[in-house]
Amino acid sequence: MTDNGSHSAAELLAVMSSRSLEDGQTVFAGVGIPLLAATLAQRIHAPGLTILFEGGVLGPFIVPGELPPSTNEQRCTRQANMVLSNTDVLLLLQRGYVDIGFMGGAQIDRYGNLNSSYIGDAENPKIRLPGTGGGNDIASLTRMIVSMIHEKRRFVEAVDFVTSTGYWHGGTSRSDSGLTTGGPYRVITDLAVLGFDEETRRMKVEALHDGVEPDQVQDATGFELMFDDEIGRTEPPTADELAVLREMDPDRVYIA
Amino acid sequence: MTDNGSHSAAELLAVMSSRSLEDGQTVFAGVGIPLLAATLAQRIHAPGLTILFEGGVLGPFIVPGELPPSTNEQRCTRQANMVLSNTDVLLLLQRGYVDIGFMGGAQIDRYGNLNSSYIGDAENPKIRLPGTGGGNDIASLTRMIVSMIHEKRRFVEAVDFVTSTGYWHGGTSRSDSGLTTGGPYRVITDLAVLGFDEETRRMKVEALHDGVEPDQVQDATGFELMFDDEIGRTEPPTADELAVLREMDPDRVYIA
Amino acid sequence: MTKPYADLRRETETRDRSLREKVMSLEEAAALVDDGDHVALGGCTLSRTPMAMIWALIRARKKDLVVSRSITSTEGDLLYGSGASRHVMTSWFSQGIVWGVSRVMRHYTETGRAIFEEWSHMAMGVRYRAGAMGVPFIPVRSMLGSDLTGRIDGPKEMACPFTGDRLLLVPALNPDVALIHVQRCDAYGNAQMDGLPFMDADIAMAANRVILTTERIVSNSQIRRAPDRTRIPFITVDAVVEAPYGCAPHECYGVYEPFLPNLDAYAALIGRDAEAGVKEYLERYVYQPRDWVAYLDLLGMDNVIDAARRGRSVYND
Amino acid sequence: MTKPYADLRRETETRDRSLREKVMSLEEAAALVDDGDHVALGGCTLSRTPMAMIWALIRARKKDLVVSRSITSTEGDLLYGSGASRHVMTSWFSQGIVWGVSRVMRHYTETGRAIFEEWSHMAMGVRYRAGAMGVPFIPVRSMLGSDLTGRIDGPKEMACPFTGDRLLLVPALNPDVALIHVQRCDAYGNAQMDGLPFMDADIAMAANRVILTTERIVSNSQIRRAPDRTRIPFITVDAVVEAPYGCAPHECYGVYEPFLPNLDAYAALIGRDAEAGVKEYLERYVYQPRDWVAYLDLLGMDNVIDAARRGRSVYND
Repeated sequence: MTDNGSHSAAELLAVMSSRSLEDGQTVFAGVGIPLLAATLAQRIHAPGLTILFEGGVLGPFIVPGELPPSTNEQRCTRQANMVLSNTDVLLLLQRGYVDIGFMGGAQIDRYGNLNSSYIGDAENPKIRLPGTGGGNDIASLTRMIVSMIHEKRRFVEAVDFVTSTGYWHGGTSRSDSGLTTGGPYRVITDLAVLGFDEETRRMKVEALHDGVEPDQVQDATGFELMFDDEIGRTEPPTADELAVLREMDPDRVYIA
Repeated sequence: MTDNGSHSAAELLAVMSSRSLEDGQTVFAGVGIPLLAATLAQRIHAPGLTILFEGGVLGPFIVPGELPPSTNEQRCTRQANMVLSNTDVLLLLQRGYVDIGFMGGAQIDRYGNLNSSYIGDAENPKIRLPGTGGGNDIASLTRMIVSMIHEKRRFVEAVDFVTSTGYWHGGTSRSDSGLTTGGPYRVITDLAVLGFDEETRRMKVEALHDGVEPDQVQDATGFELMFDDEIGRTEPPTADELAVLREMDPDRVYIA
Repeated sequence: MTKPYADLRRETETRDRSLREKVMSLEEAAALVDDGDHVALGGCTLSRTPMAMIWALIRARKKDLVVSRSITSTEGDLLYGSGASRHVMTSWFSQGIVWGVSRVMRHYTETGRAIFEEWSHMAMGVRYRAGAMGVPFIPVRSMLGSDLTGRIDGPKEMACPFTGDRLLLVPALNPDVALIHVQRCDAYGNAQMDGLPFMDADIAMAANRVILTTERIVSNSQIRRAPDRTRIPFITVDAVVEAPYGCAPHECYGVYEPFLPNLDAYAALIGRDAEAGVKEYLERYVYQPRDWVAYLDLLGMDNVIDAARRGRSVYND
Repeated sequence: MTKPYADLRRETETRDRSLREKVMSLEEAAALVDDGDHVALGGCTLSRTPMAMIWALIRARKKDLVVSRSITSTEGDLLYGSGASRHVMTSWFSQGIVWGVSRVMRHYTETGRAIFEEWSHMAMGVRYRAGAMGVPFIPVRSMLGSDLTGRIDGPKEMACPFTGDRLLLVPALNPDVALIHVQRCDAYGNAQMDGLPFMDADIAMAANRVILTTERIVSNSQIRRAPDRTRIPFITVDAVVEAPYGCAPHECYGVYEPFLPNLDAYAALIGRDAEAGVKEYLERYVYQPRDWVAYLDLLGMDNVIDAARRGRSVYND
């Protein structure tokens, strides 16, 4: 992993993801970077943020040093406001109570379609991946933030399999398919913060991290990126942000 | 009300209804005669009978002298095995967990259609009745036992309004309408026990109560009844049965 | 009747769903309800009726509300009689089995001055559930063949594309406001109910605003000690009002049973003259009292004590 | 895939749904499962997995089971490796985030010897819920546009007759058998679960037979003192088996957390050689032990004590 100075790539992803969250939002988060990002946001600038776990947890309070190993185990329910069935927590997405869902994936394409099912041909795959889980539901029903390491083998011309629909074939094709709400909101990598063009729905670079040049991002991407006329620069992680992350994950299970 | 000797008409209905229940069945019962009938069956011949209340109660144990005033109040939950939402208890009918539902109504016709909505024209009714409640769901989704006082104004040529579909227009019309399960099973009155012809689905007399003659039943009915070639005779309520009823309802709220 | 999905999503998105204190008075909560709103009521018949909030809406002279509920009892009479609603959507409408058919409901509907839109009980529940799930309909196998479907707005028959079965698609209900009374909740609106759940969880999730009245407000940390008992999450709630005996003269599971003397007196009053009776009751019990406690005082200390003694008896076993 | 309604109703009608004792051994309960059955598993990932019953089915040499679950962890590996199932229907299949993708799942699916039928997590839940409600489908607004719908049997797109929205109708799942592990139930099968509910209540209602394993069997009168805590009613249950630590090495809320040393050792074993590894694990932990307690003995007293200490800590606050 890239290490921009005094922090790891994982820490950079967590910090940049957390800054994409706003106070008062309700956020669907998995364990790892998403949960760290959401917890960091609660501590720094979004005290009224509500976290949801796919295992059926609404409004947990994460205890530093006791990060849950998955979102479906009892450790997730610590001091939660409510536990409910997986079905019902996922239906909150469909009903519209969720503002942001965090996602990952093995591959992403220019329209934000994600693959977490098959590497190679689905009929005869090179690798059978673990599958969608609630990922497809998040991608279908709310705005998603994708958090990924920026590599050419991950940012591909065409995903081998559309597990989670982004802007599909671009333009209005997503809403034409029946997915009339949500869609990819941001892609946050260790190189840049990316968004999607309003019209074509192609991925575009919004801001570069400290010390990263545009070519470096394009070189790490398997398709042609759009660049804003004036490309922003993200502020590097602050000491406060890094301190919170390291307090949350003292054993560096996720932030190494 | 008719009083056949040493018991009231209500007691007769409760006893005859209880005898239509079999051990092991799951029964949807309202307060009043249905609940008395089900409780009586549990005490006399069907200890494994399960009672359901529309308010959301599964397997209550009714305490003598503490009959609940409706099926939607806390008294119904006394020592119940489970309480659940109204929606979920009614969905048990649709899923198929219920064997028998008890019903009443202001009017019934030859095909077992029931009216509990309007007397007169629905557009301009003489009487607006309280409505279906779960009655339509019971009639639509399981076998029903109707328990009514036998009067010409109740047993009518055509109900003013089909609140709860019985065999609809007779023949296969019920299942043609989409109601492929259940249907009227028995009508129990203070004069007789009635069923429905297998083919035409017309109401027919199966057995007469003690001291009742066929003409008396036909005279109390606003449409032409079918009679079995050999009409049975019901056994009068036993002292045991009446004793249980009077223990359950010592103030004679329902059995007067 | 089915709200377009884009509207449902936009309305929900613009709500403040954050963890924040929402405690207010009955009067302040009443201001969250607009004339003409579809107001769904929690509870069923005489149980967990959000009476204090209905009382507050009538006092605030709300008009043209469409009111929906699982089963409707005397609160429906008061809504008709006060003019707060001329349209009740429910499966059964009467004071209760022991008092017989509602004279007030009969009076207003038979004279064409109010609508009682009748759905089967299960269909009402499935409509709220569809609303809670964010789908425009759910199929049911009920109401087919009956005359009910001809007098209501919405259901559509369909042949199942999987099985060929004839089904009735019942449209989702997404009420503008839900009024729900609970035994306890915190200041953020996390509610934990005991006993019969009725349709309340689905109604809260389906609605666009939720007003909770509660016997008492407990700490958030008490809620968080038993998160598996929370039935309504704070993200759905817009107002929390502490209203002790907030269902009176109806019941609240484990806290009080119905106030029978009041219900008997009401039945006698409307039995003499439905319209004059309900208006007299409204004047005396709804408009005149200074506040909710003054209303309870009218019900009488002996009745409060008796209803509470019977109410908590469910926990004596 | 959708069971015809007439079959569903007939199968349910012929079940003995009366209040009767159903306590039996794991071996007796295993006899209620037929080769080829669709078996739905309660819990999710490492939580409340009905491991003891799965263990008993593998020991009973069941074959060709179609297994469905919310999210599948190591129990899926054991079902593939033993040949008990070659078809798992789930939304995510891997030991767990910290151990990465399942080598066993990869091995069996990539060589075409087993099927992993992938549905979205919400769609799995809605399918069970439709089954529980007795309807042939429920619409969802998910999975549209994706390649998932092309590789599974069943969903159909449709234009909503109310709103015109494009919807995906997901067909009901009515499993032949549900295996569900709970903290406590009575001898009749009234189950009260604590903590995360997962999809268990819907699965139990949807299935045609239910086998409950339980940490302990409590009296029916204990259940009846808190009927609002019952989540699975006895009318749906066919067998009750007391199996302490019945989810080991997975967790049971409030009773024990996962047995991490066993899970780490398992991951290392299959990391070396997926097929040989899972077969070695099966031999040692499933086939050889005399009984379930002998299996726990293999997991080790120190691990039992440690998992239980961590497990009950949720109630220390």
